[in-house]
Amino acid sequence: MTFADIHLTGLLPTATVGLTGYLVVAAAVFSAGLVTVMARRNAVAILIGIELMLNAANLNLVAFDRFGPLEVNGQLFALFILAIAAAEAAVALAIVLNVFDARDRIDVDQIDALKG
Amino acid sequence: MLSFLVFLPLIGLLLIWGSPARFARSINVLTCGVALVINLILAFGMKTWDGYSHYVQVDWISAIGVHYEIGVDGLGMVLLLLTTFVSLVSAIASWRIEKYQRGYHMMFLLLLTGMLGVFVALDLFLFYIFWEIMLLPMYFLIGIWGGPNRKYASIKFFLYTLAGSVLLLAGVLITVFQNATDTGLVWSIVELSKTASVSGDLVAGGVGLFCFIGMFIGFAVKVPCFPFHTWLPDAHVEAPTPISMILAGVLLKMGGYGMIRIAWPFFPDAAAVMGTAIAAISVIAIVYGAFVAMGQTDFKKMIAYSSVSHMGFVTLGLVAGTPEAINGAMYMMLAHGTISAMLFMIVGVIYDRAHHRDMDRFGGLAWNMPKYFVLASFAFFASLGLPGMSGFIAEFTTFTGTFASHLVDPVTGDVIYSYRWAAFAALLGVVLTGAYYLIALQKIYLGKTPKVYTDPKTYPDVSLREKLVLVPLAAVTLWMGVMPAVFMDMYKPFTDDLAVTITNAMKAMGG
Amino acid sequence: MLTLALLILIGPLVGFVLQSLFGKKLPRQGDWLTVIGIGVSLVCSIWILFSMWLGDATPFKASWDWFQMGAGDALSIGIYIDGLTAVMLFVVALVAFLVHVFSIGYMHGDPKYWQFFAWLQMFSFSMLVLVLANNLLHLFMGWELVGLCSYKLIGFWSEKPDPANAARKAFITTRIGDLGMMVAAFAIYAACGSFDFDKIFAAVESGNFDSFWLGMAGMGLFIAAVGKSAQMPLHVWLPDAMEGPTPVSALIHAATMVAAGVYLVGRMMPMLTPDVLTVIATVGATTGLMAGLIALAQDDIKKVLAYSTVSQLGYMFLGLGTGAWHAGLFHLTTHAFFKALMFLGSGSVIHACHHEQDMRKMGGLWKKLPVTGTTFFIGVLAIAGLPFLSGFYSKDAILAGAYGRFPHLFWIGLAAAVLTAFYMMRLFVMTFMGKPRDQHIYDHAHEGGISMTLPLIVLGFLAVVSGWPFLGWNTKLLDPSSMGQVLAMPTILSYEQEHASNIVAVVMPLAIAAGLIGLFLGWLVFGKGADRVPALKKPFRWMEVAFQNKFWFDELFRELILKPGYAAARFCTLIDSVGVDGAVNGVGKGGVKSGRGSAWTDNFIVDGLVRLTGAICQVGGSIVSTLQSGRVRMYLSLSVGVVAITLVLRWLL
Amino acid sequence: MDFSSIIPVALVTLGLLGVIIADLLGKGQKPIVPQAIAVLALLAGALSALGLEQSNDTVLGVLRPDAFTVIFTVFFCVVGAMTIIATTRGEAFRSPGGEFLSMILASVIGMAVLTMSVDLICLYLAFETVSIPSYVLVGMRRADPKANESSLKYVLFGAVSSALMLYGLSFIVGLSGGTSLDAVAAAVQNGAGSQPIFVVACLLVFAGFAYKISAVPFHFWAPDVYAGAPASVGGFLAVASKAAGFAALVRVVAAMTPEGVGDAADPMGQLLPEANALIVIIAVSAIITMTFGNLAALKQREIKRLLAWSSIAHAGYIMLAVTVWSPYALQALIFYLIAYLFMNIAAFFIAGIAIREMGTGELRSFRGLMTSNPGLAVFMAIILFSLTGLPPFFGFIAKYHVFYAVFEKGYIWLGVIGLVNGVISLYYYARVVAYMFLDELEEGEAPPSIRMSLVDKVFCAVTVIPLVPLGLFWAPIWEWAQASIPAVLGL
Repeated sequence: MTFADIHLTGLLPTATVGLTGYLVVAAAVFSAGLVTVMARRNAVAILIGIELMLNAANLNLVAFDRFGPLEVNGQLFALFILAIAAAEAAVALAIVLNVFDARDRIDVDQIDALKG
Repeated sequence: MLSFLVFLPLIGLLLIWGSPARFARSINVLTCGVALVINLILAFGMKTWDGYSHYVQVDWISAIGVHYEIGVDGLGMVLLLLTTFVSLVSAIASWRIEKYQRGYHMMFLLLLTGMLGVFVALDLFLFYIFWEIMLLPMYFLIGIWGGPNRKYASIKFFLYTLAGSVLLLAGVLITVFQNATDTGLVWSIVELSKTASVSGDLVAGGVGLFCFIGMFIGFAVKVPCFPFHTWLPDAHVEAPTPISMILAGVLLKMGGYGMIRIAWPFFPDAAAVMGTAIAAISVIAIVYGAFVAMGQTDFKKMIAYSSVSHMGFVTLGLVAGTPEAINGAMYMMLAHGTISAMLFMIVGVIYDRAHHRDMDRFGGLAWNMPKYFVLASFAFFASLGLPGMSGFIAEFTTFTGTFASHLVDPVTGDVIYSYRWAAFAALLGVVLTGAYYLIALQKIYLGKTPKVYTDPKTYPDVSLREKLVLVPLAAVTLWMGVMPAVFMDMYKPFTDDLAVTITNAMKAMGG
Repeated sequence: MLTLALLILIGPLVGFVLQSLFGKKLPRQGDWLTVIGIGVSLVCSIWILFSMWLGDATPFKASWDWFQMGAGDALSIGIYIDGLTAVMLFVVALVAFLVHVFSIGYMHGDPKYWQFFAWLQMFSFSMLVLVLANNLLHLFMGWELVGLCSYKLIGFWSEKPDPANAARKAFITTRIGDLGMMVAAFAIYAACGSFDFDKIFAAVESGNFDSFWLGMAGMGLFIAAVGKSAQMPLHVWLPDAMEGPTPVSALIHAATMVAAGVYLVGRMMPMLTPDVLTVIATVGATTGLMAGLIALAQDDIKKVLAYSTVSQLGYMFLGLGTGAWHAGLFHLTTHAFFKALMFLGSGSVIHACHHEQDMRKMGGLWKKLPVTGTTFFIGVLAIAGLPFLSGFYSKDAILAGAYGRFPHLFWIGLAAAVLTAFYMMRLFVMTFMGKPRDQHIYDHAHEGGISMTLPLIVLGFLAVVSGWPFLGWNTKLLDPSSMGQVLAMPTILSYEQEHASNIVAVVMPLAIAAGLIGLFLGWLVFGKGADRVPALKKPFRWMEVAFQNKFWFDELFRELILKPGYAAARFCTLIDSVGVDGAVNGVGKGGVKSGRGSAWTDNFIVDGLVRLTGAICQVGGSIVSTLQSGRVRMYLSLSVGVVAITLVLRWLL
Repeated sequence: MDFSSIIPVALVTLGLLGVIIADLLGKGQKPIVPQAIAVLALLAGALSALGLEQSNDTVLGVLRPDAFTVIFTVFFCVVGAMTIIATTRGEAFRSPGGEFLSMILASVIGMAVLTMSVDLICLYLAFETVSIPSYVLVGMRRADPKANESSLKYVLFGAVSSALMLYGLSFIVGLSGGTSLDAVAAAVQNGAGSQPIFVVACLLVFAGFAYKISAVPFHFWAPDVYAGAPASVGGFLAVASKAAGFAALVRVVAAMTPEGVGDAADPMGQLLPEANALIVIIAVSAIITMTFGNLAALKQREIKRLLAWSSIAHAGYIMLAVTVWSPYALQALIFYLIAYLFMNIAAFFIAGIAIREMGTGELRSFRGLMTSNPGLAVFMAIILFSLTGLPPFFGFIAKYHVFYAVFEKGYIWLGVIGLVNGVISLYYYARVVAYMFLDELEEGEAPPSIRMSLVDKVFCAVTVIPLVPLGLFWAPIWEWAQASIPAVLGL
């Protein structure tokens, strides 16, 4: 029995999830990402948070594409975001590695030599 | 010919740049001399004192309608003569500057261009550019060649004047675009004042008042009027003698010139509304300035505060609005120019010898420096307004004018406007001026001479160079005191019809 | 006539210029040059006097345009000579000439000999300018120049501090008076657009001069006269002015400068309103009395003469105030002669006693100084008002005028007359009669040279002759009708009214009696060498102290005007540099000082509100830069926090 | 479908490839070759952009090569070339410079595309192409701990703010039902702008731009990054990426305010313009940015940090022009950016040289510069006084135009705040001059000796000397900027 067949059997609740549902989920993911960015002291954890925020935007776009008049642009945008997020993560990690080499820890709060 | 005069100092500047440092000071004196000669030729060349002669109007920035418009009428010419004369005298006085001679004289000539430019510019944009060009050389002149606390004094001078001119810029901008005709913006001071004299304030209502206050503060900082004067003592005390001569002799007149040429003609009604407030400030300046001068122990600071007190007459005369008052205000600017330059030179003479300016430590200088004492007492008495010298004519005319600006409604008999209270209050200043000058004269020159000031080697009498500076200034002060008509006729056409516009505005406001 | 007038002015001017430039190098340090200078103007003024006296007395006018002050017509500068001017010219020129001659002897050997003569010349020039002026501005210029010269001459020996202080005090007190003159000038210009006397009087006549401001102008003029002629309360400078050399006191503080005030009131009489005249009269009378009382208790010979001048000037103002225009000015001329005589006399006495001015050290000098003694005695009799001497005729005329208008002032005047005679006799007796109190001085006393005795003799002759009525110069030249319509016409007494028979009958005997009683009492009390009035010892001790301390005017002056003035100066200086910036100091010391890392460098604490704004910027700057903590997490949370807050605000608003 | 419009970008990309290849092939040869290639590529890109005939129709519906783009493309190429020349002697870059050059070229490509893009996707793509290479540029000197720290902060801050922007963009795309700016304009036209979610989206989008132009809530990275990064990179960021940010912002704001220009009829005396949500946010941020920038700069003791805060302050002035949103204002914006280019590149360049020669950027170390190196001191003085906005210099005219636009629209108080900020800025600029000219050296203290190579001197002359003549005869630049305005507003 594939998923589709289960669906057809009507056993599962078939209430369709509207656009707002997706937006709410995206918002939740976005705020989760935001919290990790602000709460965690480890640079890599911050990067993870950023990825979460980017994926929330992706979810939004895909949701709008599904329900809105966007033919395919929404998904196209999401694909681009994925690519760019990867590039960004790569560069970010390289820099983090750099900092790790120099100070052998990447606790963001210790790195405050430049201030004032 | 006029632009040649304005940019002549730049040529001098390049010359100094090219030549070795030794010649810097002689080139400077030469340039100032030539400038004075050209200025005299221009003055005699003027057909009438009324219109603008040597008028040049060339397109400069057509995009926003700015022209390189210069010209000079009686008002401009008389101040030009003052500028060239005082700067020649200061150039001679700066013969003994040792540090970075070349830099000093180049800055001096740059300052001269700025000053000449301000008095001839008839285009608001050009006026503003020249107005601010002066700031830079002054900053460096006070900053590098000044006294011990020069860093603070120069930055304070710069900040003060820049804040003032920023407000001036705001006022100018709003005025210009409010009066933009369909052909584009009108920057020419001549046209703008013509429209203003016809149709009252260039910008009506609250915004107009804002523009006027902005412009007034911009010029008041330079005059300096009472609340904005705190930079003057610092700048004077720290500036080297020739520079404080120029600062007091010419730069203070720019504020007054700006008011007479721009602020008042553009906003006669706003000026009338602000009349009493400005009169109050001027009276405070006169009396408060005199009191503070009396309380000073530093000789140069005393003269700086006396300048604040004397320049209070300028704003008082302007506000009173009668032809005599404005004539007096203008004459006070000229008189104060030569007298204060002379006073600062006298401080400079004793400072070069004693290297301190504390009046209490001086005493009895008159007995072994007689020529110096004669010149010093001449300057002191000229400054406290003794008849026969220009100070008296200026003060007397301003007072007569302020007293005469008193309009009583013939029908109801109640007073429409009157500035007699200001005249009465300012009279106290006259006595105080007399008091603090005589106290200073006694402290420094009379009484017994402490031993240190007696040996002629370290305290020689006035040298030839110093006499070359002081005697011409004294001669001009005397000449202006005995024959004021020569100078008054030059600027009277302008001041008289300015007086007409102001009195009409005051009548309209009151009536 | 014009050439004469110009010569009068050019003489001293050229003298001054040449003397001040080359005086030191000229033979005899140029005293002859200055004597010739003043001599020229003396000759011309005599010429004018006689031509006016004997010939026609029509006023001579000449004026040139000077400069255009405002919209009206140009202000003029020029010459105006009428009877009054002719008399004043003669008085000033003569006294100046005699003082020049006297100074040759008196100032002999002074290191700054030539400077003294230069300033004497300048003084005579400015006094003549003042007298010849045809408008108020021109007169005011002469007025202030005279003030300058008196400053220079009083402060001639300003190596010592006292003369310098005295000179400054003189200049500033007269300048306070001058404020009155300035107010008057401005009110006049505001009403009639010009300063010329004839235009002013025309405007007053035509009535378009607002009455309140006309009164103010009148009062202003009188205040100036009070300042210059040392009436109460602005008389404090005259006694101190005795610090100057005696010829200066003779010239300035007897005859000329102090008379300028009387001349001003006399010249401007047509515009003075009746109530101003009453004020003048009362002030004149009270000054006369007060000065007389103070003179009684002075020991310095010159101070007695100074106070006597103040009192006599009070007399002249009493005359003018009561409308006896002719009497007032007549007294001015006669007083000039005998007061100058007495001052020069005292000068030769001081010269003889080697600059000793205290009368208590003199005595019996008559035998040693016969010429000075006799001439001095003539002066004393003249001032006391002995008949057939000039003092009698002029003082009698004033008393007659006063009797007519203000009886109560008449009695004060009479008391003053008695006092005058009394203290004059005291002075004369103490110096010239009785036993010499200081043998050393007595032995060395010797008569001055011809240059000192000649002026005494000339003045003595004039003191006697000038009063005689049959000469008639005073009635012709000082004729009130020549002034044309006068605002307070009813009060101006013509010569005849002054000497109306009924009044003269009463006043004449009283005046003569007053004079004699004064002299006799003086002789009686002081004959035996006493220097104080014994009667005042026990019960009236306080009066003695009051006279001694000149009614504490100086102290009053110092407390009420000088001290607050200096306090105000210190207060304003405080405001300007410390007080207002104290606010910043407070800010500096208190709250912000503890701010993290923002040490206040002292060069930010100079003055006032300016730096307050500067301080605020500094505080703002330190806040923003401390926000920059260097920790990334803080940055992120701050940024996102700001975004969140704006969202919430947006939602609420 | 002609591709002529993207020739400039193509040329620069060729240059990029050329550099990489040169870097691979020639191990031993001098670093001059790749630098020459890079500079030539940039100049070629600039010239071809000038030659481009502007047209409003878009390429692939995504890029619009109108006059606005031409100006900015030329602008970026010139800045890129200048930065490269400025670091020729920079031995700070041990590697033969290949990475450095390629990063600069990549960033320039991103900026050119950013100004051309009229589609949100392309806009975001270009936005990131600009940011990522600049992260690398900042952290180029791996050995230097400060560089590491600043690049880390830069990366984290950049990533977060672009994520915020992206989230905002997703909503805008959703609401307006299309990714192109025309679609957004159409949506705003028929009332989408008033929905609360749209305002939130605008705020989030503003976050991204604020980071790019270092406006207040997102300015925190700038001081640390400029201080840590090498001076010429700092200059590149301060000028180029800021200009790119503004260009994109102008495009987005143009989309947001369709119905003509301006707002309330007679705003005389109003403080803030209220055209639409984004403009209000920008206006508030502009005031705070100016004030913060100037106030903090008062406290700075080191030249690069001072220049960092001053660039934040200047961002505030430029934002003023955006908020007023009149054709004159936009023209003033472009003019200001050009003036800003000259002043800032020169300032950072001289700072770089000074730090290299003196070892520290401390202002105190500049004392007595007048005696040892008067030429440099005069140059620095001209730059600083021009940054303050004093008349004879180019800076004054730039500020004059911005404030003229502000006053013309009637926002008097906004203008006054701006002008007062100018006065405050004088204090810290003049302090640097004071250190150089006015301070007396205590005896025994040697004045700073700064050896400048010929290239340095020429570069200084080229960037500083025009500040004076341009201050008086700036009409041609003004007309050139005028041509681009109808394109971007006409939309």
